[in-house]
Amino acid sequence: MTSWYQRKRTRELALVACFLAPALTIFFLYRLLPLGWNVLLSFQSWSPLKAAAWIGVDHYEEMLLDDDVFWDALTNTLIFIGCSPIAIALALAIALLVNSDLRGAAIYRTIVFLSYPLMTVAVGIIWRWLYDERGGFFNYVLRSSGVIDQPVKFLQSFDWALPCVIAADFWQVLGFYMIILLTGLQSIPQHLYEAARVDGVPASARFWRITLPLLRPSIFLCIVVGILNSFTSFDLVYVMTNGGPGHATELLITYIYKVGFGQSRFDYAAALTVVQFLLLVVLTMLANRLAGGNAGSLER
Amino acid sequence: MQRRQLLRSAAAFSAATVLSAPAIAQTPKKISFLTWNLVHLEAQIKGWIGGFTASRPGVEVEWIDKKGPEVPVYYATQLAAGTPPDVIDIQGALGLEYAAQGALADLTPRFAADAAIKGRYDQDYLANWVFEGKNYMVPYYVSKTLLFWNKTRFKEAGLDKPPANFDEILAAADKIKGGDKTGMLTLNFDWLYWPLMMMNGVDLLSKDLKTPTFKTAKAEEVLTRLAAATKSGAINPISWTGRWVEPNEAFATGNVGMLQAHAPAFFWIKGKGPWINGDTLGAAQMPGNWATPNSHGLGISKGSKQPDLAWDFVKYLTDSDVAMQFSRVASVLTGNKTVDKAILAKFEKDDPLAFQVLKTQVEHTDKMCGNWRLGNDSRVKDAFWPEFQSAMLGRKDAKTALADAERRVARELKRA
Amino acid sequence: MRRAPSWPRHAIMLVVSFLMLVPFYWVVKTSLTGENIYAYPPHIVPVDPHLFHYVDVWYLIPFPRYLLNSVIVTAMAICGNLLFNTAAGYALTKQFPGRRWVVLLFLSCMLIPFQATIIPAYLITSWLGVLNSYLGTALPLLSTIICIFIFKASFEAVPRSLIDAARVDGLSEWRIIVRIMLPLSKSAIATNVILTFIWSWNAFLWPLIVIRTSEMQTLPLGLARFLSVMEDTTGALFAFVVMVLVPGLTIFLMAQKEFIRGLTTGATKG
Amino acid sequence: MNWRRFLMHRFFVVPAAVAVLVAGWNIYIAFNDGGIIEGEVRDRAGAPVPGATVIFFERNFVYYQEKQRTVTDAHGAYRFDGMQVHVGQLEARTADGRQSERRQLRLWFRAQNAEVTPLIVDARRG
Repeated sequence: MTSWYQRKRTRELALVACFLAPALTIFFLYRLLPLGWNVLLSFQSWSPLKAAAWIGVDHYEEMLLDDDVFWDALTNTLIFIGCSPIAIALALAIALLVNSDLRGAAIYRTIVFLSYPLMTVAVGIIWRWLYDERGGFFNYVLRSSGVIDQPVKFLQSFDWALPCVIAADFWQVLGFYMIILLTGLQSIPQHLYEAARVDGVPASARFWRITLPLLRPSIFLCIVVGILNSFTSFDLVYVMTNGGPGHATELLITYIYKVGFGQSRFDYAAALTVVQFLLLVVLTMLANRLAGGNAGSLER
Repeated sequence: MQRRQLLRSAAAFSAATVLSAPAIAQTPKKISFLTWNLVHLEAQIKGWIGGFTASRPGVEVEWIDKKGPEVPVYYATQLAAGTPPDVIDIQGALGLEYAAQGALADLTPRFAADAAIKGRYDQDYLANWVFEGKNYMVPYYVSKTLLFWNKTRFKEAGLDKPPANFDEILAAADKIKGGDKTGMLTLNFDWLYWPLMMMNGVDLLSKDLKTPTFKTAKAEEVLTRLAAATKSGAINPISWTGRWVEPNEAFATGNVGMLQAHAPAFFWIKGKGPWINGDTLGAAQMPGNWATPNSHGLGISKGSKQPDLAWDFVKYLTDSDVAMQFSRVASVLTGNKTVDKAILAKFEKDDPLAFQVLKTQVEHTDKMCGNWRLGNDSRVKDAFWPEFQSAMLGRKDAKTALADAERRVARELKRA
Repeated sequence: MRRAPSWPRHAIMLVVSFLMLVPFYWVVKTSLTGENIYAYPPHIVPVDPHLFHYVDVWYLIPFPRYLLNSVIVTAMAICGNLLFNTAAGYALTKQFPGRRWVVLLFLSCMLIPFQATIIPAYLITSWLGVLNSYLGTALPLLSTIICIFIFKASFEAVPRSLIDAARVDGLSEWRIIVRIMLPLSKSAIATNVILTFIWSWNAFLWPLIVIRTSEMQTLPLGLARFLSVMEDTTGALFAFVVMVLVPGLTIFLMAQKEFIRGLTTGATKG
Repeated sequence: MNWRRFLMHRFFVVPAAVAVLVAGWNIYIAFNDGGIIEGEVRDRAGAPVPGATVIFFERNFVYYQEKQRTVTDAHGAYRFDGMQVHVGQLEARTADGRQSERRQLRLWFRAQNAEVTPLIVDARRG
């Protein structure tokens, strides 16, 4: 008896292994090995032509004590990730509006999603023009409507630059968030709402006690995409402000790119990569606990 | 399980790099040529390559072109993989950084063996790529900064000739400003703004490039005056925040008095500013004839499998007939003395204004500044520029900005 | 109960749509007129619009060749994604030791930024010998983690009874997937196709590194030709952006219905 | 999925429509790409101007460069052929110094046969 069960068990394990194998090889080759390479390199001083010399934690020391650009980039990245809940809230509001039995909801949904398939480099070019001090659209609207007389220097001012880049990123990613939340909304069984309505539960209470809890898995998915976004929007920051003015919009990912390829210091860039990876792991665990402890629906 | 897997994967990987034979099978006589954003000259470059391979049987030249910001990414990756392109076209100080890293082959012995070749080039431009006494690159196309002055704006302000010193620049800029008009604009990438400091006797580093020498009372005064001029609108703030498109666009609109930029900016602006002609735009040297060079050089990678063939290709590209065609189609000066003389003569006949502009590129080449032969130029630049910019935009006063800049530049020099 | 008035919702949605559409309008307008976008005052209505910038784009870069390369790379990425993600998603529905670790591994892989891993990724690709080839360009895109979890959830949504019945009839695992699982998660497939299409069609940095010759370049790499230092190509640049956008848009508009239902079973039923 | 429903399904209709459009356009191109550019030169009064030289300028990045020249026949008509271009400028000049304005020429595809509206030559110096 047991041998048949064992044979069935091992056959099933073999099947699982061979089903997982292709995806795992891709991630092993293109994610884990590079991460291993970066971790190994972050403890060495190496350049493409010099032999690697083990230097222990010098890079991390330099990063934490000496390098104030690192701290600027870290705070900017945290602000960037910290703002994604605002985008998620906005997307939730739009999803609620579009989800209701509004005529033409499909058209609104398509319009809001239109911006996602656009190349991020193109989004950077367009928004750099929108914010332009002279011929930009925002300044034109503000000046012609008399709200301001002198044009506002959006991307050139130290305190406006980061919010503007975040707004441009919202514009592109809002559609994707909306779609995720919209589908979450559409799968909440209607009878829950009927029952609540019959009991005279006000709309706001229905939202807080039915819609939001049942939407938690979709919100977790949005938060994870928001965290990923802090490095997929590398092209956006690179094209719009290239980290300027000064280091006001420098994200960790643009700083890694500048240190690695601009200054050809791959060992220091590897140390920065390791620190960024650890930061993102911590943030994902936090989001996981926030979204109900079991990584939402992703890992049940 | 994950930690063990991480270590196992890292060990397996380092083994992989050791035996990473280049996958591209190198046919016996093949070299690769990496250019910096010359994709619009595809037809001409393919023609020159055809001319080179036709006269040398069994030779192939693979041409790769990348946009400016992507050249370092591509070249660094190829270096790490051990298959660097044989001949590379690199801009300004980045060439010195690759030389310092040992990525470029030393050309001094080749010059010694072939004195006539070295004689071809303008010696001051050639000297830009001498690192620790060794030549690493030859000029491909050269330029340095000059002062464009908008004659109409100058006439409106009652002036008729370009400023002769720093005070006159600020005074002229102050007279011209007003409403949408601003007095002066400058490019700021790759130290192009440095003549403004040099004419006041402020240099970044000592002669031995070891100690920062810019924290002086004079420098403080210059920075304070520049910051005040920016605040008042005499100097257009785009000078400190723009890159390439924004400042050129602003000057092309016609309401900026002066622009400090190099010759390629002229051809870009000419396409955008219909108002530009001989009577509305003047080209002159900056006061004290100071100028920061921004040139492209050709170098040979040390990892090249065919160094002699690569050197032959470099000589072919920079000899007179190919260089002549290149300078005519791209309207650039090539650093090859005979070619530049001929192209200047042609422009003098066809386009007097362009002649005025290009003439400044070959005059006073002994007064170049902002071209320290540093192995870590981009790190020193990234240390100095944000502080200078903060001072210009009024976020820091000149004293603290210079103090912070000195601390960070000194650290970069120590770490080199 | 009186239905809530719909006009305030329409008003809000119109404002949101306006904000989303303004940049698009400007791209299309500039692609028609090619005027200097920094001139003040900007013209709201296009001044003598013409379609010839699109013709310029066709000839400034070898557009058909780049389009073909992009289509091949994207097709390979989509096939790879469907194959690998379905297999991995199905495997994750099974119970096996270390299953939690594999999921954590997948989650952590998602967090490794691609920009920082270019050099090792290039070394691996050159070690595999697929440099400057369609396979080399498509290899890192062959599997995406979000899609694996979407397939996992949609497979779990399939009622157990169906699977047991099929196993009783003696169907092999692979046939169970193809006969029962896949038809029921058609929407997850649509989601995967659209997301993979968008991510591989717009990939810029990886093709830039792995492709050497210009015949093998994909569409986004053609962008560099329009940011040239020499000439004013604003009109052609925005025409190029529109031409790169159109395929992604048509795929989304065609598969929109399935796309929405895909995320439904994916994100919440779990 | 019977055939009729498949044919009506949008995943078939849209690609098929695109294929038909592309094929039709290419057929049109095949018939019209002789690279012939012809037109007439007239003076302000509208009379044809024989013997005027017509210059074709080709775009070279920032400005236009002369590519080819021809002379109008007795009826004031000129004709370039084998022109592998999709954009350019045309200008007519007469022996006695009269000149037409520079006409911008934009074609839908390379070497499209084009019928250019008459170039008006008048005394104005270009």
